Amino acid sequence: MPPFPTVVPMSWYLILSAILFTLGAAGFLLRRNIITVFMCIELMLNAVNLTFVAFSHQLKQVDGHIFTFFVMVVAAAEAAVGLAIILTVFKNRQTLEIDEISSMKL
Amino acid sequence: MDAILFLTFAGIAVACAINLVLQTHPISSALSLVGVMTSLAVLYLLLGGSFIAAVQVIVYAGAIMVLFVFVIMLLNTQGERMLPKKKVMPVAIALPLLFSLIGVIATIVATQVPSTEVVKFGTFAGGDPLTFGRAMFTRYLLPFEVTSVLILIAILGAVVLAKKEI
Amino acid sequence: MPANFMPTAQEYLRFAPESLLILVGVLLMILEPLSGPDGKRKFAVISFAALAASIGLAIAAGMDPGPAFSGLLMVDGFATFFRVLVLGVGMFTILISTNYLKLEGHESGEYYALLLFSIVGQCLMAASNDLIMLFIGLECSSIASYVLAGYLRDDKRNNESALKYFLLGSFATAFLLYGVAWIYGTTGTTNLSAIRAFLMDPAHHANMVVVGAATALMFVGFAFKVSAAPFQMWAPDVYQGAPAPITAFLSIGSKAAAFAMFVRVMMTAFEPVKERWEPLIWISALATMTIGNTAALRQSNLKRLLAYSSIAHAGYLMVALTAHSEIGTASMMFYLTAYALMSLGAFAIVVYVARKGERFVEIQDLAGLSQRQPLVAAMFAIFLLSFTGIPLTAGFFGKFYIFKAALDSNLIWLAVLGLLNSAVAAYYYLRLIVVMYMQPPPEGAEELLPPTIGIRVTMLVTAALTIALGIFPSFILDLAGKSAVFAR
Amino acid sequence: MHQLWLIPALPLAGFLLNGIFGRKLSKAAINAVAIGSVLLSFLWVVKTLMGLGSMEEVYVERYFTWIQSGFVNVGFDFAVDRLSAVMLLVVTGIGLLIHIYAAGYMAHEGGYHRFFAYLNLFMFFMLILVLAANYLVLFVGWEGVGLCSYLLIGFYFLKKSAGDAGKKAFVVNRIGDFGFSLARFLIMVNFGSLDFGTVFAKAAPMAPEAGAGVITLICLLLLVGAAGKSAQVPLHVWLPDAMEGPTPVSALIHAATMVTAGVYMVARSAALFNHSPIAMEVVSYVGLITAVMAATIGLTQYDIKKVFAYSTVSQLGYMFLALGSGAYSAGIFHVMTHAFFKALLFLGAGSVIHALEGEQDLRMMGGLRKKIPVTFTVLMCAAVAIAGVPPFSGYHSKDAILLAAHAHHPWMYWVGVITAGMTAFYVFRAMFLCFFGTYRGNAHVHESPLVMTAPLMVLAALSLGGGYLDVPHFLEPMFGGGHEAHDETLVAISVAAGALGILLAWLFYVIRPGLADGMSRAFSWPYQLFYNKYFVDEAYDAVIVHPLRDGSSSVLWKGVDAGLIDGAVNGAGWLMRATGGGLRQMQSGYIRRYAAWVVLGSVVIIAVVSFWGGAK
Amino acid sequence: MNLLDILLILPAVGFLSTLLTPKDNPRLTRTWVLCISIITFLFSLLLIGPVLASPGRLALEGNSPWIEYPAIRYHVGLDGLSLWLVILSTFLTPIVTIVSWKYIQNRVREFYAFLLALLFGVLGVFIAQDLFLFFVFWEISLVPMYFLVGIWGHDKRIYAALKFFLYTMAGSALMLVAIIYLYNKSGTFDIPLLLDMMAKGRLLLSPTESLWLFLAFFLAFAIKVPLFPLHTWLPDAHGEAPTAGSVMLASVLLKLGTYGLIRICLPLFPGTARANAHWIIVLAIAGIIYGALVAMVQPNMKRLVAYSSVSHLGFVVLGIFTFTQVGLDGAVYQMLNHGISTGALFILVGMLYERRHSLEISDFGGVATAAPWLSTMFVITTLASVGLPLLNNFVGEFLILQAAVQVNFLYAAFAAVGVILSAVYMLWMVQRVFYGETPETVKHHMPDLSPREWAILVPLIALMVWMGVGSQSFLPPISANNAQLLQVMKQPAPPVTVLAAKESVHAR
Repeated sequence: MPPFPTVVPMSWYLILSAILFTLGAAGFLLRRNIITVFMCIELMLNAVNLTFVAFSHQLKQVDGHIFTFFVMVVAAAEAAVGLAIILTVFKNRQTLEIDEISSMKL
Repeated sequence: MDAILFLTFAGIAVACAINLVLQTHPISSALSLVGVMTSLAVLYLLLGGSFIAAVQVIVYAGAIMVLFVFVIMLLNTQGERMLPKKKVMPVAIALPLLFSLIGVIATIVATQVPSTEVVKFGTFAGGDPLTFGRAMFTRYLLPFEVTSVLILIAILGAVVLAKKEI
Repeated sequence: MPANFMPTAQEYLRFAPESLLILVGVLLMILEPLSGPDGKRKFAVISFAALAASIGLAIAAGMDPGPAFSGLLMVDGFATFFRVLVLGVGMFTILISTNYLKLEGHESGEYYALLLFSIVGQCLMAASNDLIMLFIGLECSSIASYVLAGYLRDDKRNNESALKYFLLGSFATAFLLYGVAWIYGTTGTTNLSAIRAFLMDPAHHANMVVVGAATALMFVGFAFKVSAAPFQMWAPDVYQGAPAPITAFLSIGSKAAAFAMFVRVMMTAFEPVKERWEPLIWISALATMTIGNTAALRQSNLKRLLAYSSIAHAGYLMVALTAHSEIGTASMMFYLTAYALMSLGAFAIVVYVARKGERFVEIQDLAGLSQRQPLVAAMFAIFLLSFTGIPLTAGFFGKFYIFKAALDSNLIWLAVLGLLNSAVAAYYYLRLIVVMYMQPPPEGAEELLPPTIGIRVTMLVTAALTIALGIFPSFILDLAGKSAVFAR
Repeated sequence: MHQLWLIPALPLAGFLLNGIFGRKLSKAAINAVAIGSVLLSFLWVVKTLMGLGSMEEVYVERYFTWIQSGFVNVGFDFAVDRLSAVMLLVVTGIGLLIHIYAAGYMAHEGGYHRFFAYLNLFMFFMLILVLAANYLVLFVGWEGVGLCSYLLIGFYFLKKSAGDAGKKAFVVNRIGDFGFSLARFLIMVNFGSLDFGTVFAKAAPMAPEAGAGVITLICLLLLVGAAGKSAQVPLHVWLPDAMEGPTPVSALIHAATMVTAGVYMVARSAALFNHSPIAMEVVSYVGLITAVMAATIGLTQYDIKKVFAYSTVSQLGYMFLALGSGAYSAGIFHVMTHAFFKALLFLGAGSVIHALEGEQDLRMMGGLRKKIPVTFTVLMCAAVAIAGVPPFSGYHSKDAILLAAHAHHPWMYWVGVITAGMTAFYVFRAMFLCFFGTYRGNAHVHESPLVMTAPLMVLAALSLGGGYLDVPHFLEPMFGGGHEAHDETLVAISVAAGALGILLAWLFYVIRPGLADGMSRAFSWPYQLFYNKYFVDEAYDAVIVHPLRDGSSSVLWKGVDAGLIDGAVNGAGWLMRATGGGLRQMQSGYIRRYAAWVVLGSVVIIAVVSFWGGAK
Repeated sequence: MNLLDILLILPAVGFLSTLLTPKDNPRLTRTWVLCISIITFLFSLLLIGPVLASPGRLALEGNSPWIEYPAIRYHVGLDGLSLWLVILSTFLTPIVTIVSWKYIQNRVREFYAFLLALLFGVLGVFIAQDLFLFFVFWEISLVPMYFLVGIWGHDKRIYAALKFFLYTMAGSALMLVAIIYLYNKSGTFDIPLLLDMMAKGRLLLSPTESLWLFLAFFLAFAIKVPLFPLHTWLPDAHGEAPTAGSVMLASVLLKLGTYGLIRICLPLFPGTARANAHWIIVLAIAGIIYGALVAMVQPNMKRLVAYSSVSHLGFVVLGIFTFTQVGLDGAVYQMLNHGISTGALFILVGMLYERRHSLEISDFGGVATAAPWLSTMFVITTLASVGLPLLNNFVGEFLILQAAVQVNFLYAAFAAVGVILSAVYMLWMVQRVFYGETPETVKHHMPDLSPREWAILVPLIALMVWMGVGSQSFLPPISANNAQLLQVMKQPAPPVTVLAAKESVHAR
């Protein structure tokens, strides 16, 4: 039983972000509801943000935060457009089943 | 103290994330995503990102997720029902992939990031609004301006796609 | 705290092309509600003029190269070349679009505004020297193109194309960002030149594994954007589903911009660790060519066939990147120009043949075109021969320079396999010629009206340029050669 | 200058005139052109020979360089020496007579002008062959006469058999030419020239080859050529079929002149053959075998022309025997006499056929002695000549040959004698079957017109008295004295053999008709063998022709070409399409699968780049 | 602006102007094209003088920069090797123009435009002195033929056209690699310059390098020749192409391959060429016999002639790879002969097709009675093609086989078998088509030669005789060039003395 650490190693944050990132990917691969899938992307972005913030703490810079900020803005924009697209899809097909959006193939 | 906070909220974040993936109904996924975001905000604080933490809660957990929930309500979709049709993405393929992904990244982190690097609350306060604002409006002026275009595009796109025929 | 945080006039000038487009875009948004249903034509004219003007501005900006906005932008020959390229592509896209939109009854200011904004993003991708700027530019162009891909929102194919493009695009972007994050963490900067400097420094060899991982993650993002194997799957579906003019825009403009940032990042930032990614791109290039060409053999849908062929061409371009030499970059720029010309022409003809609702996009719909519209058929034949790489067309010199660059860097096998690939490609291009020239027109086919002015201009101009570049390639090549030196 | 070129040029002119304008010309005009041109060239030959006098050395005329490249330098040159002088006279003389005869014989045939055009063309090439001063020009004539024989055999091209025969002749000759050409190339390489003069001069000082050297090879290849042209075993198969052509053609080309080209060529190359004992042996063997084989076949044939055809083959065998025994002059001598009586035989046969309105089967003849006396008489002259009855022409030449053979190998002499007996037998068999007994046919028989009989008479005279033109002596300076002691006993024996043959024929077909059938039944096995020409044709068909044709069709064309090579080519195409088909499966259209690909790709790439990438 | 530029410009202008002629007046188009092509032909005759004046060297050079990077020059030149091939091409163009006068009735403009484009391409190949330029024209010559076959061909035309195009593409792809590689080694595409550098030792290729380069070039040319076993595109292309197409294909396009061998493979890689001569010669001889045998059993006249081309071109390759003056002269001369006689054969077959609308031998018979002059011409051409003395092919075959004997007696022995077989298949076809009874189907569809057809055939027949008898009026410039080439290859031809020959014979 190793002694309980009082400070957190950098790597723990990174591992955490890795886990979240992978979970996002997992959701993308496993969920069939388009909106959920989209949310998983957001989760991945969050994971990335965590990495940025952690690194900027390590580097004692603010740039990481800035980047995070921009990611958030982009996420917002994507959310707006993405949800609009999902709306049109739903309007035309009455479904959010991602696997049914596969008329064009091969 | 750091460790406990980190572990707690990291735990919550992971738990919510897992829940997000496991839930079949989008609304519950959305809620768990909110959970992830808020707990991440705490971690940001631990990392000295006071401003970004605030933004995380307000913009992300607040605005964006609300938008999500709104749309989900609008479409009032049911949860994914278990359809008999063939599995497009067998779990048997997905899981090994994901584990190898996390595995690879984790190995790199574990082997490459020196363990001397530690995070201690308060050792870095560069994330306060002042510094942030300075940087944003000097070095990063241009991207900041361009993001306005980005938002414009988003609005325009939403209008184009969602407006009723005139 | 940087002292000179107030940008100088010069720096604004270097950002002038984008600013102009942004302003005009906003203008269009304002005009849109003010103009009646019949006043839509002026949007095309305005935005066309705007693009033309900003080409002028881009060249003017290119006259005195240098950084702008504290090194976030790097307006050099390379940037200028690609700016002009994407702006030009934008102009032709508008020429193709107008009549198409009229037929579909969706002519509106937003369309052009989005087009302009997307082009802004592409220009930024070409000009940015910092990962943040790069990212923003990329998102500008992507988000706008997501919308454009789904522009005809009542068309199922449009929706699907948009959704796929959007979901997969963001997914890939996440990977890209993750890579950026790692790079930032390792090097402490997002400025490409700074990253290069960091990597050059032998003191940092400890971090090389992390850098490698970051490079890989970013490669995923880039490869996705240029639709290189194994991340090319989205392209055929999206290209097939999107409105034909947008397909042209995506498969030419976006691709060119994506290649611009790809080259910029790889050659500027990661050049020091090239021995890590060179074999990677070697394989990816070969795979891309092979997938594109062989899969195209089996296509019956014109747009999808062109999509696969554009994947194959991405493969050739990757060959040039594999050469990672100045001549390689130059040849890639030349090839992109040639590719832009011939694809624009080809898509113009596709738009023309498809007609309202894109009902005629099967290869068989071309049957007997040489009798029904001899001029169009002849032009199409020229473009196809250029795709095939027959001499006296731009496509031939494109291939020639690329494979010469590859051989210069001793990539003999890549060159041989690539050329054999182009022999395979010949098959499906010739098949189109066969259908046009050697098969009779179908019974009772509704007759084809002669092409509208926009289509005709595009067709003729691009054809003329294709031939011109096929006979006197030096002009563009010299330009490319001069510009290539900056991306190092 | 004696303008030798005029000799062939005149017939050529005739050919062109008749060939191009013949359709519009009247028969008289055509005759005038055809016969006139030959007559003129005959006269020109005579004049030239007069002018040349004794011809101690070769007289050469050089016209122009034909082919010049590297060390190859071939001129288009003509030359005359005693050998070619003899041949010139024979060719033009006999040719003239046959032209005249043909004017009568072909009078009622279609394609009149075509016939005479071909005939003139033949004269042209034959004269080139004889006049040639080097092997290549010789080859021109050589191929040319082959071509004409092809055209003339196939003259009645509506009949399939005629076409086949013509093709057969050409192809078999081609096989001969194959040998001849190779020989020519070897000569060129080894002597650096094709000029007879140069080559023989270079060859003269060389020692005769003990083993099989290059010269032997050359000579054997030359022999292949000669065998093809002169219908020697095993290339004799074409000549009997060649009888499909009009009779004057058989007389001129397939009896008197062309078929003797082989003999002429070998004699011409004596200087080489003398250096290769082995080759000489082979020549004599080939000659002997041919003589015997053909004679035995001749015993059993019923088609009058076939009989004479095989007799021709057999006589040619004699000539080769002579050459092989070193008695070139004797060989040439026999060429001449044979030209006389064999031409006469054929023309006579033609006159018979003409009289019987095309009937050629001996069994449908008989008792024509009274009906067509002139023909009968002249044919008799020819018969006695060929049978070697002294003092007629055949007797002289054949004896010369047999004596030479005896000097060479005594046993060859005996075989030759037996053959002589058979010769006499089958010739007189034909005569008796045709002219004696009672007429078995039912045609309205009539004597041929003077235009046909006149040449016959001339030839008759020649066949009777021709033996006294002492060709051997004339040729001595060229081939050295090949003259052995004139051994009376040997001569007597051969004459006796001839006489015996005649008597047997008389017994079988006049005294006791039907005895022949008895004999044939008694010796049915050899009879069948002879009657079916030793089944040579069948053997060739079975062993060469069919395998070649079927093999190329089913194996090479359908198998290798369509199956193997195209299979590989199309296979490559198919492979590409298959690859495409496989890779397309990536494009399942399912977003989540695409995402899976992305993840997979990134995992692999990260691993590779970060860990193995540094390895380099 | 020297003569060669004009030579290239004439067909190019013709090509464009033909496209501009009115669509509804084919007669005008035909006449115009005929004028252009005759002018080009007459013009090309002007080139003879200068070439004869400077034997063995490039007469009439044109050399101006085209592309700065990589240094590609528009370098054209004419020497004894190119001269007759150029004239052959320009001579045949008016001929096939007349040939197609009636045969081509739809899309006349395009047809003649492509014809002139083809002429442009092949002329370019024959006079290019710069590897890159050579390649450019090489590819250009491909496209019009593709259209000629694909649009105006018979039933399986599309398959044939694609096969033809892809076969050649595959070969030329490798050739391009080789060309670029050579440039990277030497820094120039200029053939004379390359030769000079090699002579001076400033361009050294390792054995492996030169082997691969040689093979790359050789494959491209061998496909074009076509050398067994790469020949299978030929019967299809020939069988399906319209008469004019077959003629140009057989008479001119196939020569591009053999020309390339002599112009590029031999001088640039002498050592490698010698080292590999043996198997190449074996392939050539295999082609000679194989082509003949397969031709023998073809039921279709055009395919028969096509396979006979395989056989004849085998002779050419054999001659080339003897590396002797005689062999090379023979080879080049045989290229011309084959151009004339096989071209004439295709034309005659085309005439039969125009009458009977069939190419199957079995559909014919007894044509000789119906159309005697047509038959006569056909027989003469046939005899030329089987190599009868005093007709053109004989001279070529004689020289080639002579050279073969010089190298190795067995080569000649086997190759000569092809001569026998040629007689077999040709005469067999003649017999089946022209002799025998005339069936009704033929009798009424067999008019004899029309004046137009006389005009086509007479010059060809005349040439056959002239080239057969007066070879001296053609050979000297060729010989001079080949002597030059052998000089470059720096190897004395095998000696021709009795002793050496004895050895060579015993050596077997």
